[in-house]
Amino acid sequence: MVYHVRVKEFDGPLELLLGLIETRKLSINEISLGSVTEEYFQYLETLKQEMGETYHKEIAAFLVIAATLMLVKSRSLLPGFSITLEEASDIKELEDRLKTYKLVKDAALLLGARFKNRNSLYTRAPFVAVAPSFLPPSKPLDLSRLLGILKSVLETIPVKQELPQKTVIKLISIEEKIKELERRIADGIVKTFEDFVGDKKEKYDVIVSFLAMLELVKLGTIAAEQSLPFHGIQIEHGTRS
Amino acid sequence: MELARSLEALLFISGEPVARKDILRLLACDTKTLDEAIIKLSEDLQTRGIRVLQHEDTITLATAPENSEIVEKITREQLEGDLSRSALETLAIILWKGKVSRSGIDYIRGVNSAFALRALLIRGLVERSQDEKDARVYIYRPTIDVLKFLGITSLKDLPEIETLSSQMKEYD
Amino acid sequence: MELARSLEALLFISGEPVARKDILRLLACDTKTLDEAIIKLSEDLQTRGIRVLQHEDTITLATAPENSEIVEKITREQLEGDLSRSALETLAIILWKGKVSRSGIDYIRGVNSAFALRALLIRGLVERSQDEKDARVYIYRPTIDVLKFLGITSLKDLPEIETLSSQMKEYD
Repeated sequence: MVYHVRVKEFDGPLELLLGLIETRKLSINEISLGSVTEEYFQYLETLKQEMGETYHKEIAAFLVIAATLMLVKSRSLLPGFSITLEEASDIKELEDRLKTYKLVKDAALLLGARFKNRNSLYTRAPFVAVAPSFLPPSKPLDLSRLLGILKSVLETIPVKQELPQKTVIKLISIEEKIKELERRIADGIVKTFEDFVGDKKEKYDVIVSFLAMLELVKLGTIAAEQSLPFHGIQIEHGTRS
Repeated sequence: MELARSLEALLFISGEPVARKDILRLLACDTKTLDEAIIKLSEDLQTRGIRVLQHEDTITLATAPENSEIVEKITREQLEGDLSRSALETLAIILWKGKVSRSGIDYIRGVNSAFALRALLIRGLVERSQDEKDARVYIYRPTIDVLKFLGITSLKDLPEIETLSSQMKEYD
Repeated sequence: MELARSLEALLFISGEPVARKDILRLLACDTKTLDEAIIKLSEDLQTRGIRVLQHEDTITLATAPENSEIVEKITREQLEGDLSRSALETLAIILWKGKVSRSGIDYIRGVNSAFALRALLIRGLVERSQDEKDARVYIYRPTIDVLKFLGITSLKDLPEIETLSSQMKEYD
């Protein structure tokens, strides 16, 4: 199944995550984070398709949070999966950031309503009663100094960026990846996670592959084993008896 | 009395004397009610720092005479002395652009320039006029006095005028 | 109280926000007396068409919110369109924090807030200054114009922001 998640204009990863959690009417905790992880990655795929070349730049902020979500997902799927203190604090930090962001978002909505229904106050023009006369500064105005000031101001104008042409990138969704992984394990082509990921350098591909692997572990299609942290992950076809 | 308050806000904001007929229209009231409101406001202001002044057919608010010393002091301080960095930036943009709207200046500086513009206006360094295309928009220009003060006779004498004005061309 | 009258005249003539330290010097009084004068003036103006606005260490006079409709008929100040959602979020954070760096805002929103900040700066709702500890860092804070736009006389009159801060305290 190919997902056509409508790319709503999500401003960033926190807004996206919060949106996913709120659509499902969940409260913010580790369990709800785990349950929206897959949708989060689907959204990133859509983003990748829409954005083409600029993807790498825009996606950085999304990937940092994706890494934490992977931890959450792994913990929910793999019994006995232990995490370090630092990783635990990453998860806690993400929860806290989401809660903070939710409060800010709610306050912004109320502020917006207040802006619409405002009764503004107005101040007077300064010294309107004073008859205008030429009152230059006490020190002479130096043309070269003014020129320097103008140039430094002009440097701060943001440069308008041309939107790059969209390029079509072939994308593999998590579901496709699951099918692929299942087939290759059954054929005996893939014995380790590293085999499966191959020499793909993109963090995103690694994450999608890892999620696919987790899904298969959960279904009991495969069994995965890692002897030590950061060591290779052995994969074998599950015994479905 | 409600109307006295509205009258006060109206006179406060307009700064200059307002004609009675304009007040009648703005407050949508009759002459008698306006007279009562003026009397009420004058009474309220009796013990205050500002007063209602009536002159011929106009009304205005002004500071009470016993505060004239303090008023002169702050006016002198604010209108003399050096220009702030933001006033200098704003003046530089107006000089090299020749004429520019408030929003053009705001865009170039990336910050609101209202205070800086007022400081330049009341010191006679720049002047403003209504935009021919849109009467709600003010266009700011350098005054002849400021050119003389800078020792130039025309904006063409500004250093690097062509490069810089073309660099700012899109921000009117 | 004599001083409240002088204060009113001073604020009336200068129109723009005046820093407390300038008022102390101009009125030649101490902080405590000034505070009393501000309270007295605010009370006196309670039933009038104008109000005292206080923000950080500046004070100004403005028309009362109930007169905004009449005032808008004659003022040239244009109230620009609505703020975008990201600008509102950014403003809410700045109002809640009082002062905050760009990276502080980005962390809370999870996204780059440069454009939202620029929109707020240009509208004069926030201002920036260099961090005292690190000159490369800008610190953003709300301006007194936020009060004017929203029709309040002090930031304490924003319940949505008060709620936000008290809820945030529970997390800390």
